[in-house]
Amino acid sequence: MTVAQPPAAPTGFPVGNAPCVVRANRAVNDRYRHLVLEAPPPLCRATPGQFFHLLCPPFVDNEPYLRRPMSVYRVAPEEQAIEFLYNVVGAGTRSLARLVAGDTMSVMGPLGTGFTIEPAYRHILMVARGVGLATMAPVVPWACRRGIRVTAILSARSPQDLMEREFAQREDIRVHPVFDQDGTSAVGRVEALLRGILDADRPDAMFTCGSNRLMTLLQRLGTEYGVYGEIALEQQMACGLGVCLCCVRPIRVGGEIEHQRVCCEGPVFDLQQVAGTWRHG
Amino acid sequence: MTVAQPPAAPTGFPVGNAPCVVRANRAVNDRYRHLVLEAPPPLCRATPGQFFHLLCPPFVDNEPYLRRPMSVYRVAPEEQAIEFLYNVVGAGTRSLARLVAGDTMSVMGPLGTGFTIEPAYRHILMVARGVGLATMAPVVPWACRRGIRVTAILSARSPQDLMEREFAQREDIRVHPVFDQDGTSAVGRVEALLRGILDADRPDAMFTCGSNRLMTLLQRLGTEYGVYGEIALEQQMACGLGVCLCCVRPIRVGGEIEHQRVCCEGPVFDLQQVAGTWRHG
Amino acid sequence: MVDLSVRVGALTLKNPVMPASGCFSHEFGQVFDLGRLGALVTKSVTPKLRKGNPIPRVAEVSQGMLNSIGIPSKGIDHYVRETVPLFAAHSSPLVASVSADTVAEFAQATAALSVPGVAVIEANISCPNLEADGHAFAMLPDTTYAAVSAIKRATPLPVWAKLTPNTGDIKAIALAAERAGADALVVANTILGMTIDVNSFRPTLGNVMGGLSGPAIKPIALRLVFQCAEVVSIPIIGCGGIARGEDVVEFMLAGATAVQVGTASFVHADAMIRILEELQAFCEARGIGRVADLVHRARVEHEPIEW
Amino acid sequence: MVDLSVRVGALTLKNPVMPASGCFSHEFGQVFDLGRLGALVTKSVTPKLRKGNPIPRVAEVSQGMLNSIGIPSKGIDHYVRETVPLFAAHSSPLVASVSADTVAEFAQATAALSVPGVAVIEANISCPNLEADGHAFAMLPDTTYAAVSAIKRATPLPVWAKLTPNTGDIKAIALAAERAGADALVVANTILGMTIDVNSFRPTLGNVMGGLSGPAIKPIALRLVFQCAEVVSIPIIGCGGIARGEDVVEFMLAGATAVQVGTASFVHADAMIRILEELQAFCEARGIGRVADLVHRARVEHEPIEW
Ligand SMILES: Cc1cc2nc3c(=O)[nH]c(=O)nc-3n(C[C@H](O)[C@H](O)[C@H](O)COP(=O)(O)OP(=O)(O)OC[C@H]3O[C@@H](n4cnc5c(N)ncnc54)[C@H](O)[C@@H]3O)c2cc1C
Ligand SMILES: Cc1cc2nc3c(=O)[nH]c(=O)nc-3n(C[C@H](O)[C@H](O)[C@H](O)COP(=O)(O)OP(=O)(O)OC[C@H]3O[C@@H](n4cnc5c(N)ncnc54)[C@H](O)[C@@H]3O)c2cc1C
Ligand SMILES: Cc1cc2nc3c(=O)[nH]c(=O)nc-3n(C[C@H](O)[C@H](O)[C@H](O)COP(=O)(O)O)c2cc1C
Ligand SMILES: Cc1cc2nc3c(=O)[nH]c(=O)nc-3n(C[C@H](O)[C@H](O)[C@H](O)COP(=O)(O)O)c2cc1C
Ligand code: FES
Ligand code: FES
Repeated sequence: MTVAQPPAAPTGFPVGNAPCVVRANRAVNDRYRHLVLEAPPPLCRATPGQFFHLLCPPFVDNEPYLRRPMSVYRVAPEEQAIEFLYNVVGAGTRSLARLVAGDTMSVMGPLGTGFTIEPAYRHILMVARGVGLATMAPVVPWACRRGIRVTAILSARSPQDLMEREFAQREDIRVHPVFDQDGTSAVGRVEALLRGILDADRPDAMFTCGSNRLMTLLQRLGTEYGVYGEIALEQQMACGLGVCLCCVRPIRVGGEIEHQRVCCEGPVFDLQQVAGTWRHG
Repeated sequence: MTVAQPPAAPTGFPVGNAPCVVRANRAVNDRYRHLVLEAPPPLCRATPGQFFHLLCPPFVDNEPYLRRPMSVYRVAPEEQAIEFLYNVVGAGTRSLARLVAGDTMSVMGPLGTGFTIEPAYRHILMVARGVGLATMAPVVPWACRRGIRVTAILSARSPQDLMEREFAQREDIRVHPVFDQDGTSAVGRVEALLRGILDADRPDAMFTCGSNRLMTLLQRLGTEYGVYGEIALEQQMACGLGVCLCCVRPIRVGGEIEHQRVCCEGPVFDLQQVAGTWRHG
Repeated sequence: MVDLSVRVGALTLKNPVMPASGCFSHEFGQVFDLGRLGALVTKSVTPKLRKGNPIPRVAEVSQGMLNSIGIPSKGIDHYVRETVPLFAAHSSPLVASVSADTVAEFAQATAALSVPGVAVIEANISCPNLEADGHAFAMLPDTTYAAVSAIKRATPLPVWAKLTPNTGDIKAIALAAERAGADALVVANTILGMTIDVNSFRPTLGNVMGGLSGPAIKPIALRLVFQCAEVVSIPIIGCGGIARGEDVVEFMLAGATAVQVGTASFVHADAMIRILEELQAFCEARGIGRVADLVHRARVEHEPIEW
Repeated sequence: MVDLSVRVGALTLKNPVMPASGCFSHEFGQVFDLGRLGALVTKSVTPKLRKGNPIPRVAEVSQGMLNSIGIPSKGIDHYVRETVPLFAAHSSPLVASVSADTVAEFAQATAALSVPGVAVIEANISCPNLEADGHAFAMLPDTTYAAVSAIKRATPLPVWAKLTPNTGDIKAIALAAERAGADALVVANTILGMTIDVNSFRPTLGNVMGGLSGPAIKPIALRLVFQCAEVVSIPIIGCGGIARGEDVVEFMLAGATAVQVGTASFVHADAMIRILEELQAFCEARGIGRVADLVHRARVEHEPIEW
């Protein structure tokens, strides 16, 4: 059973497209920001790993034309809120960073296929790098509420960049932070750490996002230890709905490589099926 | 001697191009708005009839790409202020209407050739229609301060649209308001009014802006009574500086029709030289 | 009430707004009621199986986007078996866009696509012609004529020929398509463009070049429609940069009988519905009783000087 | 310090940024120091006296503008007498853009323009050719060749041929200009477009159609430069939609040795200075010592599929 089975949308259409009011938009640290939107109920049905397609308002010269995909970091239907953690990298996210409470922006979603978290799991392992942890963070309360233990390896450039608190939220989970600064995030070191966990307390599944190197490592260890894994991928998007075929990534299906759409077959894929790495810019 | 002889610009360049901060932007009535900008000294050298080229910020979908020409309504070097009166008609002016105190916008100017007001004049006649009065308004304090009497005919749709107070500013001038609503603005009625003024108290010069019909009437009466006249014209612009040749209007020069640039030979032209009328949209 | 219906040849559409090929699929049904559209135009299919172009396939530009999707295709059989039934429940006619590498393949594919459920064949002749050095069929009158006439012979259905804006002589192409029997023209496809990432020095698209679409190209597409309408008498379906109801009015005034909306649907998934409502409101506000009355009514007082 | 100089044939420019013809005149001296520009390119002049096109001559569009100025001209003598001296005091070379209705007129005008003070003749062959039904010279290789070779024979000065993006085969045109002896190519002029006022039903330009320029056309112009650079070995001057320093980098990577800035100067009169400073900052930040090292350095790993 997948988590990603939202109740039927009240409007009759499963994907919402609505103006949302900004409640807060604050810097979390030097790199990342936290955006809280007031969203109508159909949008609050997002499940971990799903994303929204945000229309970034034109503030300056080089205004964003297309929408920007952003994983939901937190959904709180009781507060009519959806939340995002984002990194300012270009025109779209620069525009997001300029939003202030009271501003309105157009938001479409929830979109895509999220993480599969079987309620029967007892222990899951999460490996996140950089802003990838925003995508995985909603898994934490979901799992904890169902009594699933969570072990997480969080990788960042430096302790200042790590968003351990944002990741764990209010839950009691085991976190292993690793950093570029002190060399603990090197692949060899992370491998040793992972092997330790896999040997001592074999997880039922592994989830990852945010690093090609960690993906390759987890694919290898997943095969070796026979642990199922999932990964959330990114790709440039136009429609976000499965229409335009812009957002494909090569996925291995039955010995063949297929181009699958990150926006609807993904963003979450079977870790072992992902063929080849990809970097933006 | 023309008024339009600004002192040398401090920067060494006669035309300024500077970000200006919005001090106020208020509705004057249902149709017109009043914008006050804080401007650096080189911009405050504008003389009556000159204009600024405003870069309207992109607020929405259909954002303005080119600048918008706007006559200076008031210049107050002592307050470092330039002011505009404008009518919201399309994308550019809609964008202007959204500015709030504290916003910044890019302003280039002063541009163009303003009204010629000989200090030796004793009495001038001004005939303005609609937002055309914004263009002519700065003539009023200029003339009054030099002891020149001002008689003005202001034409508007209705009393609510008339900006008599905005036009007269704090000066003591004679104003004849005429309206579409009660038929007093009909060409025949205005002609009678004008003949009365021309007969009783012949002005040294006439100035007009804002109406093709009034222009034609004044051309006729100006010839008949031998009174020199000037008119401020409008035309779509790109550069505002005389470069692109977009903004031409047909002007009679020595029996020939020339295309002259509204942005630099104008916007103020000899009333009798203007050949043909023109309407936007 | 405004009568929004328009006639494209023998076919009457309930309104002039339909999607552009490659910018529509049944997934939009998650956001709005597909039955409200004038027609449903699907992504081009080719007889050969194709994977499409390398990634990245999209790049954002000023008021538009570049795409180099290519034409990934699972073949004609797959389309007939899987795609056609998806739209069976909708009252709007299904327009099957077809593309191929050779004239003969175009004809075969068209015949295979002419099944119940398909109302119109849209021939995407803006794709590379393998028999002519990879230049698109619609770059030259000869190859346009050859492709369209073969397609016409292969089907009893109406055939719409989709032209490319990359040609230097759109009028000659439009005339060739008309002579070859096209029932309507779709004007036009994307314009070839590119961008380069100044950090990596690499083209931003995996395929180096791609097609420019969106509001940036609207004035060019409108001009092409206007030029085609000067020379042909078959209906024209305008396409390129349409994002608002007033854009539809502009294209209709220039000579289009209907329009296709592409990229705008990526910005607002329900753009076509908004556009339709704006078009209706425009007509209502001006007392225009039939939207068809707008077609080719631009007031042009003199011959333009072209250069 | 970054070495900003570039060589366009025999001519060394102090930097690669210059204005586009029709988008520059001495009036910009009211806003910035003209001597900072790589070269000074004036509005096209024609041997015949011309009034230019009917008003309105400009219309705003998404991220760009349409113009139908035409080429108002007071003739070659007037240019030599009045315009050339305006720029005598500036160290930047003067590029005189010339246009004409026939090959013979082009040659005569070019000869008359080849006076001291003029450093380069830019042949605007994107204008209508009265001997070829009004199609622009640069629409076809033959007429391009005829015009450019006649112009070359008429002057000892370097000749830059300015191409039109409206052609369907830019590579053939570029090769024809090169064969005819052009010292450089300017790629490219405006793209034909139009808009219609939905209130009046009239075209917004007095001339109905006009040239599209500004950021909207940048991806198309960049693609044209890239395609020309694939086939010619003479320098290319990129033009179309350049508004920022990074745009210059993009054009240089695609194969341009220098660039021209048009419409951006109407939005910010000092745009060329800003662009120049941004270009310099870009190189400094990346340790690029010579801007010329950017030319044609796009990393293209495979042949693009064109269509
Ligand atoms: C499913 C999904 C979920 C995501 N979740 C998050 C998140 O929670 N937090 C976060 O900070 N970022 C997230 N991203 C990445 C985010 O979409 C990009 O950082 C953002 O689009 C960059 O836009 P820009 O205009 O600021 O950058 P620019 O580099 O200027 O963007 C240029 C173009 O490239 C695209 N692009 C650039 N980087 C990416 C990328 N990494 N993935 C996809 N498209 C990209 C942009 O959408 C735009 O079209 C996610 C991406 C995907 C696909
Ligand atoms: C020298 C000069 C002084 C002016 N002074 C004033 C003033 O003090 N107050 C005021 O309200 N208006 C004034 N105008 C008119 C003002 O420039 C236009 O109303 C404004 O440009 C409209 O822009 P928009 O985007 O709102 O309208 P739109 O109609 O959407 O504009 C579309 C295009 O047409 C141009 N345009 C539209 N109307 C005019 C016009 N009347 N004149 C020139 N270009 C036009 C716009 O600049 C734009 O490029 C002046 C015009 C000129 C030439
Ligand atoms: C992502 C994408 C895919 C496209 N695929 C096709 C296609 O398969 N066949 C076709 O004829 N046109 C295709 N087009 C072109 C569009 O149908 C349309 O002609 C073009 O995008 C211009 O319209 P627009 O500006 O409204 O998008 C595609 C366009 C885009 C943006
Ligand atoms: C108002 C205007 C006038 C122009 N006049 C000429 C001209 O006389 N000769 C010419 O070769 N190009 C002319 N052009 C084209 C420009 O030189 C340039 O090729 C084009 O605008 C694209 O560059 P841009 O996008 O930077 O403006 C003109 C362009 C504009 C906008
Ligand atoms: S973004 Fe359009 S198919 Fe995925
Ligand atoms: S607006 Fe450019 S010359 Fe007047």
